[in-house]
Amino acid sequence: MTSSLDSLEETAPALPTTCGGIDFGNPVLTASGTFGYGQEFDTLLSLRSLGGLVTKGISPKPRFGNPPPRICETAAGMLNSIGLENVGVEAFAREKLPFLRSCGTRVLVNFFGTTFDEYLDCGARLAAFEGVDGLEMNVSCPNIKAGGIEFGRDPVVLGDLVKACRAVIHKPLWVKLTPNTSDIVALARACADNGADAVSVINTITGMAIDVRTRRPKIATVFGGLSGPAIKPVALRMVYQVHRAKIPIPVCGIGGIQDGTDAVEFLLAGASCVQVGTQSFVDPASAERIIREIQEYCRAQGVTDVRELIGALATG
Amino acid sequence: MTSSLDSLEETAPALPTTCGGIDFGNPVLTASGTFGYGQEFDTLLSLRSLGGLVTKGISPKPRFGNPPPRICETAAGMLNSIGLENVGVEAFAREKLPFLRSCGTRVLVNFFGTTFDEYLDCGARLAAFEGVDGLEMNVSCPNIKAGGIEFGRDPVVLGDLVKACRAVIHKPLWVKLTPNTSDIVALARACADNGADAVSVINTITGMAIDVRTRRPKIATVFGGLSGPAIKPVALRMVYQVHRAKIPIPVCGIGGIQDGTDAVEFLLAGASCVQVGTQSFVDPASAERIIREIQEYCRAQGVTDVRELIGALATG
Amino acid sequence: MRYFDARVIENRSLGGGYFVLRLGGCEPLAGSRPGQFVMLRGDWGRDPLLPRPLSLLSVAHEGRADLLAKVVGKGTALMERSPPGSRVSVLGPLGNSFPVPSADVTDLLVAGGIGLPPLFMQAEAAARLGLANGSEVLYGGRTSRDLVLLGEMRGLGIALRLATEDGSLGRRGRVTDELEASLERWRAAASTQLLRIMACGPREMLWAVGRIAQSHGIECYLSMEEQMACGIGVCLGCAVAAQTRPYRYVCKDGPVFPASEVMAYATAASTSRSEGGAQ
Amino acid sequence: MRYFDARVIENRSLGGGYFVLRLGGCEPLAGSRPGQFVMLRGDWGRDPLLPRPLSLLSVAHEGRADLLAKVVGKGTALMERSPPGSRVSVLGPLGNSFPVPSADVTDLLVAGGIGLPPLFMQAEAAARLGLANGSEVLYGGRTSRDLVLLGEMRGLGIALRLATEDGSLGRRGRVTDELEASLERWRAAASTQLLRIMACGPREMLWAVGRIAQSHGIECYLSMEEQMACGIGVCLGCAVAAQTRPYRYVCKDGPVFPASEVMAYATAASTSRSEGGAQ
Ligand SMILES: Cc1cc2nc3c(=O)[nH]c(=O)nc-3n(C[C@H](O)[C@H](O)[C@H](O)COP(=O)(O)OP(=O)(O)OC[C@H]3O[C@@H](n4cnc5c(N)ncnc54)[C@H](O)[C@@H]3O)c2cc1C
Ligand SMILES: Cc1cc2nc3c(=O)[nH]c(=O)nc-3n(C[C@H](O)[C@H](O)[C@H](O)COP(=O)(O)OP(=O)(O)OC[C@H]3O[C@@H](n4cnc5c(N)ncnc54)[C@H](O)[C@@H]3O)c2cc1C
Ligand SMILES: Cc1cc2nc3c(=O)[nH]c(=O)nc-3n(C[C@H](O)[C@H](O)[C@H](O)COP(=O)(O)O)c2cc1C
Ligand SMILES: Cc1cc2nc3c(=O)[nH]c(=O)nc-3n(C[C@H](O)[C@H](O)[C@H](O)COP(=O)(O)O)c2cc1C
Ligand code: FES
Ligand code: FES
Repeated sequence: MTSSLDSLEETAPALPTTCGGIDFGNPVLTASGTFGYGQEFDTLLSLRSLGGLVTKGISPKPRFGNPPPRICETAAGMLNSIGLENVGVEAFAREKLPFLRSCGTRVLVNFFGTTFDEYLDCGARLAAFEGVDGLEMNVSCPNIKAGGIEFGRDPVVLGDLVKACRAVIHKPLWVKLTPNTSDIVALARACADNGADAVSVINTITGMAIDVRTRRPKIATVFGGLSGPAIKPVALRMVYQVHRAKIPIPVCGIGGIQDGTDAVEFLLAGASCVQVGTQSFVDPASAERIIREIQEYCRAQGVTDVRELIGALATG
Repeated sequence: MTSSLDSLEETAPALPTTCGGIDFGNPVLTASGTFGYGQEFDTLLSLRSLGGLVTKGISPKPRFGNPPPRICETAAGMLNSIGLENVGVEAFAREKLPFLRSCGTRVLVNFFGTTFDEYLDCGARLAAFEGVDGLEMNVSCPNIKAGGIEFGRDPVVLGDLVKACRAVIHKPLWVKLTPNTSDIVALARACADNGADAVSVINTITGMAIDVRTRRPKIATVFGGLSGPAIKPVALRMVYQVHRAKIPIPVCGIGGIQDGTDAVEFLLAGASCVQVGTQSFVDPASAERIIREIQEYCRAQGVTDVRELIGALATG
Repeated sequence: MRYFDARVIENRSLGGGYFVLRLGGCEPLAGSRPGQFVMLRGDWGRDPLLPRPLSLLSVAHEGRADLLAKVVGKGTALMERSPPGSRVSVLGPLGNSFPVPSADVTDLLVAGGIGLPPLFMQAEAAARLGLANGSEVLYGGRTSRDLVLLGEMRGLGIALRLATEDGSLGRRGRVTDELEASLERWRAAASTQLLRIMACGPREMLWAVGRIAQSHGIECYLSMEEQMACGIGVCLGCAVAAQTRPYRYVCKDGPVFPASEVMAYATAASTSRSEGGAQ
Repeated sequence: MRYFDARVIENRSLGGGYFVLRLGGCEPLAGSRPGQFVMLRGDWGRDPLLPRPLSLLSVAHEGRADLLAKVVGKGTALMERSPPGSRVSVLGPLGNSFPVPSADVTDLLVAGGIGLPPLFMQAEAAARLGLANGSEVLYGGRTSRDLVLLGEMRGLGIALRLATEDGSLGRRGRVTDELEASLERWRAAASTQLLRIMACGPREMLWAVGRIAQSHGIECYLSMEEQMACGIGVCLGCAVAAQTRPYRYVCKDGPVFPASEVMAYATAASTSRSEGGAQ
């Protein structure tokens, strides 16, 4: 209660935020597929300092993924076509979850299936585990029964999938939207209308690169997902579109975040929290640095609670 | 007929190509909105060396465009929201066309309207001018009568627009597709089915950026079009998707081309020619350099005719 | 206007993030006029992507050209680190220029911070015409570190009035205070000599200078800045929001504008902004 | 494994695009083993974006580490131009290593071009254990300019057999010809000493080495390269297409693999490639 303490409190902004039914110590999470199962980063940054982490996407059974080459660099970005390789639900629970339970940060498990049933099965099983704070549905997966079209492209299919999953998942359920759409708001609305707790915006944008020497695609599967700073303007636009449409569930902003300024842009555009993806490859300690930079921004701008920034874009 | 001449001819690859009813001396054009009306570049490169140029988009009447700020830089790209500012058909014919007629390269005029009637009116008047080799329809414009949704987003609307324009335009008619879609092939097909001669793939991707200091959008109109190397993987993917779908009209590839290698990637993916956009700001002489670099690539690879490269991607 | 390669001959740090780049190989810039600028890009890959506009500070014989820049972001930071020998591409000279110095007119050259280069070059032009003592440079910055090239300007024989916000050099206050004081002096001297104001600096300063000029009925030219992509009038990115339509462009109608033409901006910029189509 | 900042102490050009970066501040690399690598990134903005994998050439006391690299693209070009004092971020040591030299075994260390570093470090390790004369380095390149650090290797007291495709230094031909010749010599000598092959270099060379080892029934280790993003097993980008499933990763299961495990690649890579979902 001394005045010096008071003034200290005044200068340190409050960082806690809430998104999709989960309380986070700060708004910075790490993105699925770019942070392994957490443990890999244990010596590189303080996992406890993170708002949360999202695991690699899990499917009911282990998957081996696509043949190499699987990644290539592009201008301010990269393409990947890992092919949703993962250890499967069982191995995840056995080998990865014990560490995650004790790592001191919020854990969202990203999951997917290739049929409705796989989604339900996988989601329900994952939600039942202690130590899983929430689930993030990756709907950018080919729907085997519908000719390989992604589940997440059609608002109707997406709504049905979310509704079905919602019924069996009794934990916070986020849905990660694909940017390969002409109407991100329709996708977000389908999620909100069918009981999702939040939307994660965005997954990778489908892209391609060619090795002119061999005349072959640089990625064995021809197409890959574009991520990194290159996509930030598109991601930010989609977050803002969803926010502006007053979809009644919060948004987690993802795409090309490299520093605190990028993260603040997403918050201003309407994201309640953000995820750092490709940047963890560029600089494995970046998520922790980004938290510090958000804090510095708040101090410099006289923002006492980071939540003041959410949707605070000035227009008009 | 001396042997030295023969061998010279052997090493110089043939560059002429045809796309959408127009013969070009080589496959490199400059993109609409990034090359003014040609004259501005007269002292910066040899206009004759170009395959062709595409003018700034023309509307029936002059337009003043959007308030500033109109552009900002992003990671390996830029956003623009010029607001389709242009001098209008009449001033174009009076002030710009005489130079274009004599500049020694193919001239495509990019055009648009805000209603069907404006498109027809504008297209028909432009097509009637001598010195206009072809028209490129920009369909990424808000349709005033349909609540501001872009004409080019819905394949049905797009098909109707193309059909109507086709009926009154008796010159090669290209349609420039928007990448803000979940199905570029459906858009290309709508163009082919309704009489377009080629599709230009792609226009800018809608994006956004925020100045965190002022908390305002960096572009006055909030949204802008993303161009530059950042979008190349997306553009290339869309060109390849259209090519692979065996749409019966050729593709002109556009998006993030910086050098000969980039251009060759587009040709391999199925483009019959390419357009250089933002790169003309980075290096105003780049289109000419890119032609040289394609030539060098062909020499190094033993390609005697640049058309051998079109769609020559090796897969499987 | 030409597009060519030049080389850094010397890169002189002036402290406070300011530096003078001396370029060689700039023969195409011969005959450039004060106020004109170049688009400059180093050999630095795609980050940043676009060239940066920089005003000419001085253009000498044998292809030598000087630029004065300040580190504010990535591009200027990379320039500051360019060692002698670095290759840069240059597009220029671009844009229009300040009115030519004249014996009949006293020019008050008002520079705020990094707005100095075009006014320095204007002062140099005046000196060449033997008119340096007919003009004054009024130069303001945050602190003394923001006031650079003072010796060079004194060497031109031009009167130099300084202002810093923290009072560390010259008058404590803004350069516009110095401008008011100058005008006061001229009025007190009851001189019949015509006055003209030319200014370059932060936008707020330009509006203030413009308002002062307006209130005194003095001819005034402002050198404006906007984000630029092409520098040659094709991208239409650098529109100045004046009330006149069609828009005017910093790169091809400017960067120097009669104050009366652009003063409307201050209002225009605060009107509501609609969302519109791209391009 | 740690992520830390280091500084370039010396940047020595060896000609032909090869250069040795000597880094200071690499205490976390103490104890690194031959074959291990680091992910390295300079202070160069977003172009290129990802760090680059480089094998360790040598790690000494007081935080000194040497890397040998060759300019092949943007990242290596920027490294080559990094003056002493430049800051680099380093993640490492990463990956596994070659088997430890042993008095019972003669190691044939086969290096192709820029594949030298891990084998150089292995030779250095052998020398430290007093086993340098139990091993040979077989080193091949296009021309004599591709064979670097020869003096340093001779200094280790290890036998050095060279091959160049143009015959400008050592045997005219490929390093695999040299390997065949070596094996021939060993066979002729009717030695009972166990032989072991370790190799790093272009992929085609590795397959050739692997086939030779197979045909002679000799234990063989290949150090592989794949495109990498993370270097620590999380992006799953650096999968090696061996016939075994699940995939193995260069960064965490390698870069050194028993040849038998990865030889399948040559075939696997030519099987048809289906289009699949992203990530
Ligand atoms: C006609 C003209 C002439 C100019 N002459 C000079 C000159 O002689 N010397 C000089 O140092 N600068 C000059 N400038 C400004 C200079 O172009 C910018 O400072 C430069 O482009 C910034 O590039 P950057 O990559 O360092 O910063 P960026 O990374 O692009 O921007 C960094 C920060 O600076 C801000 N910023 C960007 N541009 C400007 C600007 N124009 N003014 C203020 N803040 C800006 C950005 O919003 C951002 O916050 C001139 C500009 C114009 C239009
Ligand atoms: C485990 C490991 C250890 C390595 N150790 C070393 C080392 O000690 N010294 C060294 O010089 N290099 C080493 N490399 C290779 C080095 O990582 C690449 O040369 C480097 O990443 C290229 O980066 P760049 O930006 O210069 O080229 P890019 O611009 O990325 O590529 C330029 C061209 O080189 C090709 N290329 C890219 N990577 C490779 C590659 N790995 N091999 C051959 N061609 C490639 C690209 O396809 C492209 O055509 C190692 C690679 C791995 C995986
Ligand atoms: C190598 C890699 C693997 C990824 N794997 C997944 C995944 O399994 N599930 C998922 O929903 N998103 C996955 N993503 C997408 C990221 O979580 C993120 O949405 C995307 O990369 C955009 O963010 P960024 O630009 O910050 O990387 C992956 C991305 C990369 C680069
Ligand atoms: C400043 C600017 C203005 C543009 N104006 C137009 C236009 O008027 N009509 C049009 O069809 N495309 C326009 N475009 C889009 C380009 O022609 C091109 O499709 C796009 O920039 C992608 O190519 P790039 O990455 O090579 O720039 C414009 C692009 C830019 C950057
Ligand atoms: S900078 Fe392009 S029009 Fe002025
Ligand atoms: S480089 Fe990421 S898993 Fe190996």
